[in-house]
Amino acid sequence: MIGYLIRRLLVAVIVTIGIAAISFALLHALSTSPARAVLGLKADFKQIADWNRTHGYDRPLIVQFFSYLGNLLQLNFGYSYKEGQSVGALFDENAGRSAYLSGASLLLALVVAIPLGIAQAVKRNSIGDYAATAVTFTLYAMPSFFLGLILIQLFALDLHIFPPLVSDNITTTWGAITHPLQLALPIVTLAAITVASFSRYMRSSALDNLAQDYIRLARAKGLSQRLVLTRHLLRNSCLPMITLVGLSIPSLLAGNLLVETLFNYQGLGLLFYNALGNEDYPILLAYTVLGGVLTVIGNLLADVALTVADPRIRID
Amino acid sequence: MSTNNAAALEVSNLTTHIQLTSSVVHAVGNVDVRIEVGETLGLVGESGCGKSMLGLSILGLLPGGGRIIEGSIQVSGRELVGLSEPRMREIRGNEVAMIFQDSHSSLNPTKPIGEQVAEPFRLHRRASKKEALDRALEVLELVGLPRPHERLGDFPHQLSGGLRQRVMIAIALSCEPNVLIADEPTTALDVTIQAQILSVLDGLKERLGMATMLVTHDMGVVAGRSDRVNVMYAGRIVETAPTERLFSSMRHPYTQALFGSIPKLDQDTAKALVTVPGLPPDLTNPPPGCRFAPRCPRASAKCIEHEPPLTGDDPTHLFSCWHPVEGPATRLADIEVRHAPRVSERAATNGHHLLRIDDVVREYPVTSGAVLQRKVASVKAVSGVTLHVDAGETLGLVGESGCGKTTLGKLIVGVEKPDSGGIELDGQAVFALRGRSLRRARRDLQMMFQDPYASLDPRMRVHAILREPLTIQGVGTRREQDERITRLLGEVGLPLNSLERYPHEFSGGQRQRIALARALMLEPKVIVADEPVSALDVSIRSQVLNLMKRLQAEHAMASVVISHDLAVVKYLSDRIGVMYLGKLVELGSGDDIYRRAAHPYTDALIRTIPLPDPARERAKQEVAIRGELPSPVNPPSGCRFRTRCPRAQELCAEREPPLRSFGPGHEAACHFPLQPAAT
Amino acid sequence: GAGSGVAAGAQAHAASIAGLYGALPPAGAPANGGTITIGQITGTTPTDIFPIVPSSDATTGTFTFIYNMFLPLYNGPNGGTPEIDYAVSLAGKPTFSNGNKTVTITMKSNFRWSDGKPVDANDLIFDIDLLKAAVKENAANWSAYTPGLVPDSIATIKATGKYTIVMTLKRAYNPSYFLNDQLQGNLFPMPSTDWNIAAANGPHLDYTNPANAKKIYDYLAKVGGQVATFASTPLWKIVDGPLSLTSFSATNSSFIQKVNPSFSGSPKPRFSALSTETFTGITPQMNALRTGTLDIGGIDFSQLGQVPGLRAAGYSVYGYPDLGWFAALYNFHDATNHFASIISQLYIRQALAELENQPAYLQGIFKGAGVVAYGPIPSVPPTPFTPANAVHTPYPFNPAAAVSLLKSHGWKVVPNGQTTCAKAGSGAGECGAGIPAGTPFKFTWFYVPPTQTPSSSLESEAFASEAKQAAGINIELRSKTFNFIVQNYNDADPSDAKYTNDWGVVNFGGFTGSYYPTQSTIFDTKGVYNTGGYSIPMADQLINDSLFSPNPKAVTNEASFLTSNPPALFLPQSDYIFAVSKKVGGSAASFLALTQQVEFPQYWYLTK
Amino acid sequence: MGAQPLVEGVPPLGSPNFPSTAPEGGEVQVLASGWRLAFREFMDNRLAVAGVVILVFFVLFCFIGPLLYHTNQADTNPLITDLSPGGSHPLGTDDNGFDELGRIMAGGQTALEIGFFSAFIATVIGTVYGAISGLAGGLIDGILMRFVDVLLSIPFLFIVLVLATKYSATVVEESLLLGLFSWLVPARLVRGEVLTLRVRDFVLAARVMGGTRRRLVFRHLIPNALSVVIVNVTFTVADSILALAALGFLGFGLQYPAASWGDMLGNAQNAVANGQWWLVYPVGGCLVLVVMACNLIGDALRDAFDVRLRRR
Ligand SMILES: Nc1ncnc2c1ncn2[C@@H]1O[C@H](COP(=O)(O)OP(=O)(O)OP(=O)(O)O)[C@@H](O)[C@H]1O
Ligand SMILES: Nc1ncnc2c1ncn2[C@@H]1O[C@H](COP(=O)(O)OP(=O)(O)OP(=O)(O)O)[C@@H](O)[C@H]1O
Ligand SMILES: [Mg+2]
Ligand SMILES: [Mg+2]
Repeated sequence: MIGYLIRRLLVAVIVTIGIAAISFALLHALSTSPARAVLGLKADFKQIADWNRTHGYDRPLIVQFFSYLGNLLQLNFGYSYKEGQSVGALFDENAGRSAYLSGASLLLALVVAIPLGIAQAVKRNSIGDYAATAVTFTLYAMPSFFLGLILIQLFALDLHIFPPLVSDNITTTWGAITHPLQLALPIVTLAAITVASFSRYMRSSALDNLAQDYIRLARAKGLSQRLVLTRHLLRNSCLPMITLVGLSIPSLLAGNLLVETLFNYQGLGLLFYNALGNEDYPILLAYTVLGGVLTVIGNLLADVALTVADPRIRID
Repeated sequence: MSTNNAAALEVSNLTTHIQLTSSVVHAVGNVDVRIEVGETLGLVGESGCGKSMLGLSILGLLPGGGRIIEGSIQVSGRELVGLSEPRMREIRGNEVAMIFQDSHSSLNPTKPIGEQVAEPFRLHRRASKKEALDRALEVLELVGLPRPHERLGDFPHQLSGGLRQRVMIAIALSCEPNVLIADEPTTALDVTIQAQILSVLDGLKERLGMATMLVTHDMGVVAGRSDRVNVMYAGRIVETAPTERLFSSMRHPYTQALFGSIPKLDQDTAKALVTVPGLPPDLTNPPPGCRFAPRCPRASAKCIEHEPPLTGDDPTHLFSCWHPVEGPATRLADIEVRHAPRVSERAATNGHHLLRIDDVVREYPVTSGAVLQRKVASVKAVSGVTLHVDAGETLGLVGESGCGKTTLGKLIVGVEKPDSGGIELDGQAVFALRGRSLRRARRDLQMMFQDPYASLDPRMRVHAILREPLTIQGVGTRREQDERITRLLGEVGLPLNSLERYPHEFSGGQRQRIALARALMLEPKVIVADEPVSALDVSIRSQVLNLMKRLQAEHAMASVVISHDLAVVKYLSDRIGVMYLGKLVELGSGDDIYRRAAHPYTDALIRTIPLPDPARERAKQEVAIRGELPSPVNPPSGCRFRTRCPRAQELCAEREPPLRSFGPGHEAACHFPLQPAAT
Repeated sequence: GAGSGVAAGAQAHAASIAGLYGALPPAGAPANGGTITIGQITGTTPTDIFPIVPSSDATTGTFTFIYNMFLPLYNGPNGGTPEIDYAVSLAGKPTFSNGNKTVTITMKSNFRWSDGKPVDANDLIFDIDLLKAAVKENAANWSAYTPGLVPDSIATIKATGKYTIVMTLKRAYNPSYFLNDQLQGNLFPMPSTDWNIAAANGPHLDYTNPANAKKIYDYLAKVGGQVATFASTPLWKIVDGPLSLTSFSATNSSFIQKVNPSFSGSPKPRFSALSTETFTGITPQMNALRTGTLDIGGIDFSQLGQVPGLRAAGYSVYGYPDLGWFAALYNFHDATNHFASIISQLYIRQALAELENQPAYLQGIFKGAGVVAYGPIPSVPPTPFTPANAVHTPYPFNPAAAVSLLKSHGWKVVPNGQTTCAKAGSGAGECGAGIPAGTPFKFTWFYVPPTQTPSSSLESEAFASEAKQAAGINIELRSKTFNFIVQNYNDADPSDAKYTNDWGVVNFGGFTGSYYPTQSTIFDTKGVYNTGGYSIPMADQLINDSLFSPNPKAVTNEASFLTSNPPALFLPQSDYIFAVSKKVGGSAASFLALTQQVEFPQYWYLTK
Repeated sequence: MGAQPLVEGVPPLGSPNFPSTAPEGGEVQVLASGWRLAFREFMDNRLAVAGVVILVFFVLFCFIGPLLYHTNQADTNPLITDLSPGGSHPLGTDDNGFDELGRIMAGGQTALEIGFFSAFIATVIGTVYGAISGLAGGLIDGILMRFVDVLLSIPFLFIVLVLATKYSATVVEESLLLGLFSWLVPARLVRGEVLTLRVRDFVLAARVMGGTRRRLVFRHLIPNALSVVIVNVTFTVADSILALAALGFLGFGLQYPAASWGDMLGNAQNAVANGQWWLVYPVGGCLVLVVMACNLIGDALRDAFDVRLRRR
């Protein structure tokens, strides 16, 4: 197990370096230095060139990349001149709330999708199954901002049940946790889309498992439907979900981006969005790399979790 | 049948349908089954005839859309049809238990087996976890799971197929049911393991006194194990009789055909097997009269119109046929050879060997690592096999699953490369060839695969499939190619309109015919047939066997027939090689192997094969072979069979036995053979 | 000028202010205490607290934030009018003497820092000394800096009394220019006896020594840029404005400023705190307004459909333009399709202007919330410098005239097709110098992405449609951020072989200038913002006059010339629109000042 | 064939001495051909049929519709902006003065074009890449797949967004942008498929006959991997249209005068708040329907192909 972990970690590190390289190359192609952001509009090209020289932005790309990589290793993500803070500090401030948003919506999605998928599989081809399928397909086809928009209009502006946006007084993660009403709509928006895809997977995974003889055997033992489902079907059908959750990190991050923008929720996604508008490349680069690293870690964790959850997967 | 006390299981006039979107499967029709306490009832029939549905009907576990239309099911006098679901649950696993066919998918992969075995006991006996686990231990011991203490926490995938099946049985037994339905409990297992499992079941029946319904498609399995046999065809019971009686004097033509279509070890290999033409009927639209009529050689107009009732003069022997037969078929046809001389006439060709396999070794590396695939171990699939095949001769290869038969076959046709050793065709080393000449050489080596569904490209029409070898080899003009295709299609007995069809539109037997035609297309010198009939139903199997036998002769080619079924191999081959864990342990003529086996493994193999002969089956005493096949990654030292050999001694672990001669053409590799070696 | 008589008048005639959109909030009956909430949008939030703001932090948000705590020497505007309001300034009107080379500033004596020390002449000198140190280090250190102007233009500065400063200038300036552009808004007296340190709790240094000034500046600039410590740094607690900072969220830049109890100006604020809340965009801010959780918030013209709802929810909605301009700048260097030669022709720019239907834009795009603008000075707000042609354009919308103008200059006009030059040459009836026959009239036009400024795209698209339909002028629209334009065309050395200059027009928005609307640095040949390279000797001369001649009408002449010889296609001046809850009252002038992007919170209060 | 009379006098069917038209292997059931079987299975799935109907409807609506319903979608008109539905504008006009119904047609054209074009690009690249990787195996496969891992780990939307700040003006640019970052999934699928197909018996059979590598690839592997690819195309189309919507919403959509549904939704927030429902819900509904249709079709196709290969 330790050997396996070390090997997986090694691969993860290589992948991470790859991610950093590709992101760096792409972003460098778009902007070579933050000189303009620092010096303002009045600066002329000579001042820009001077600044680049003194700050190392005239070095060969590969040298710049390695110094960037070196900084990354020291957890130095660069400095946003636009925001006047180091990118690391910005991440520090925002990561908790974003993680909470993602985490809560992911949890909600799982809590809804797993029973829903199983119920659909068990009651396959019933009216309920068709209805749930129709709803999930509709949700799945919906851009998250569009769904959020509809929810805001309906539940906040028309029915006044939830606030239409997250108050900016919520500046801490704890604040976000203690104001469930404020975050209800964003969490539901994110979760709804995730539920749509998760429940489809869950349904087909449950269907696959339902067709297995061990379910029949469980019934033949005299177990009630409830026990068959909870004791035998649930765990086995959930196994693919572990991988799926690991794989869903990029789309969760993307969802955060859209939902945070829509609901005025200060988080990493919003930071990224603002950086896009400001062309604040240090933030764009750092968040892209961070997203990649999170994905790698997510997949790694999923794999490890799967080896724990699924006895069939043996690790030498 | 007028006992006062209730039978353990009494099913009468049971009809079960399965509703599909636009059709209804008449899976079980007006079936009567009665099993007394302590009795074993054999239920035989081909795939799809409704055996499983019958079992599931009894348990009330029919698949979606399944419904009992009419009839009654009584267990110890208690009616089950119409019972509420909670009541039914009390019956399941408690009074009636079932063992499923596929031990691989029948156990929950993520639960330790101890828990799974304990589960019914906890449920029905309201036992505590501890009590239930104790009980699990008890039954696991009962079914002969070695060292059950250590295994309670194991997961199903950590057990071999045979052990898993034992666990399944333990689950069924944990509440000591009155009725056990064993649905093909051994179909997926090797013969050696099958024998072990069957004897476990037998022992248990005696000890627990339960009624058993043993479902199988193998006449041999029921012969020795059951008191009575029911033969099922297309959802009906067509004949029921005490076992001896059925085998000696069956009345239904279907039973007769079923019996006659199995190659037997003592079969006259010159005679054809009995075949049943055509396919079983589609149960969504069964024929109105006798369901067997469309395939029955004796069918009359009456048969097609009126369904015969299940009757008989003797109340213990009932059958449903208007034109019953009397016992097994007596006169069997000779193999028809149309153009070529008979096999036996050409067997004695002198001179050099057509195909020589010299000490070939093939090991598959076991790798690990995402990018750099490091080799961490190797599967010893074939370890130093030496063989030869002469022109026109058929060599059979038998052995348990995983012993390297397929690998050897692939080595012969050159799709696998040996790690060492050589293969020569007509004196020319195959693997020394390159490019064009290699392609040319491939013409002479063709292969037929085990799974007829997997070996034909599903995206190609039959015409393209058959033409492909000719196109690749650049043989003939288009016209000549088409001529040959039509000729061979006729020879394998397929209609011309097959050419425009896709493989999935054919039945298994038909696909195997296509595969055979394709293999013959290039008129190879050697054809390797890997388990050509394993995937086929009994009645279809004999069709293909007959066909192969005839074509072998007609085309005067040498062939290597691979199978785990000694009877099949013996029927088709002139000589037989027995393989064990990558080694050739014995080689000889059919009779050498069958009557004068020198190697204990060969002997055990022969003795474990279930024979469709109740008397001889009953006479078998103990299980001939213990344990399971060791891992080919770390095969035992010395003689690889020693771990399961009753005669093994220290020498066997130390030194590998060489092949020694036991007569002309008869060799075996054993330190302590069953007969003295020739000197 | 909220407190002055003008403000009272403005209130009385709120409805009759020309160009005012909607109605100003009623004064209401003042109550004491309470928190007023006001919205700001992410991206424009304060990033600096030290009044010498570097270029990278120069946003409206930063200035508003600072103005509330640190009063500028000369404060404004006066209601909606862009001029100094001496009532809220730290000094009275300066006097110019010695041929406009000596300026005497007399500061008011009643202003105190919150630690009780007076705001005096030394505090202004302290500011100037630090400015000198800042720009010497790097020109980008002070966003208002233009080389040669303040502080470079000040030869000597001396306190001649506790509250009197005399500056001698290196050359004579137009007094109006020097006062309204150089002195106004940019100079902040700073607590010279408290802030003259170069380290936390460090010794107080003599800032008149340039070396010390540099140390002090470096320290203050560094601390002033640290968002996270805005509210906790003791330095910034010493204020002379109506508010002082109590909390600032480094996360979303929301902040709370409470009333400075020792504020020495008048009136004294009645409410207790101003809370500036951050929104990620105009829509969340609007949602907050609609649900009544925000008292004051800006509104984009694209949200005007919601005004009735807002009014019903108890908000006053009003809008007013500020003194500045929006325009699509021509590039006089773009050689693609000889655009440089084409656009140099005045008749071409005249024709283009005649294709622009400003009234329609105002109606269709701005929904009435804006005013026409034909030159660098819009028709509204009124200024002493507004030329006549700011209100009556020389080139009114008239596609037919535009077409005949082109035809008369040798163009083959193909409406809805491609107009080409038929008669090359520079004579009468010919296209003009450097335009070969067959040259198509087509060019690229960059505009800011609609997410950043929706009007920019709508105007650009409307103009392109009209130009194509009526005159066969093909405009290829490209949405590009302003940064893109700057980075691609200004960062590189024009003499570099790889340098390209291939855009025809850029509509990135506009400029808001000082109260003295000269276009120096923008449309003079050497101007740093002269991206398009507009270079007309006459314009250079007039701009120079605006700065240096004593003629009070100089800037009017300049604006008049730039209107008739336009360096850009001037676009309507859109209003800054605000919604103010009925819960908040105050002087009309203070609400009008919001449209000039300045808060005068001391005039606000919660109503009973 | 071999079965002799079981009982004297009654000849067995199909034996040579019993002349029969039926060949001994039995008649072939006349089933449908492979594709037709899949088609039938597909048509049995009502949701899938609904998907096809929706998609066909929208293709007609977007591409034929403008021929019947003429609107000026090139020239803005500030004088008729934001009109509510009625009269000559059944769905009102947008903030540019474009007729919204006509705009939905025009925007649908580009959305569908971009969806399909980017899916096409992704599929071609993915198929070739995956096939090479799967066939090469070993170290090359390892390296190629690690590269895919790297790209797959970079959140798609981020990188596309960043690039969209520069390249998203035209249909071709946008398709390339989306296509160049969506080939990873098909590449993995095809590789997996090739890996399993490579050792399937029918491929071995072709090797036994001496078939060249090229033949294996083009005659056996690619045709058999095709169904996986086709299914993936539909999902990629759906995903691309959704990504397009996200780009539009965040302000990085197409350039005037082109518009896609995504861009039209870019201003949705305001339009909803302003009560201009006609600028949001019709186009949003269209987008959801088309994406849903693609997903339904993909889902059903997968089932249909599965069935065809399963049915025996
Ligand atoms: N879930 C199901 N839905 C519909 N039809 C089914 C289902 N399961 C089985 N059938 C049909 O019911 C009939 C009887 O099937 P059953 O499984 O009982 O056969 P069997 O004799 O057990 O065959 P095998 O030897 O292959 O297990 C077959 O025609 C089969 O096609
Ligand atoms: N491609 C392969 N890679 C790794 N191991 C393999 C491969 N093919 C076969 N083996 C292993 O080699 C051993 C022999 O396999 P082979 O298929 O030759 O056995 P077999 O006798 O044909 O068995 P069966 O009766 O199950 O077909 C088995 O343990 C098998 O797992
Ligand atoms: Mg069965
Ligand atoms: Mg095999």
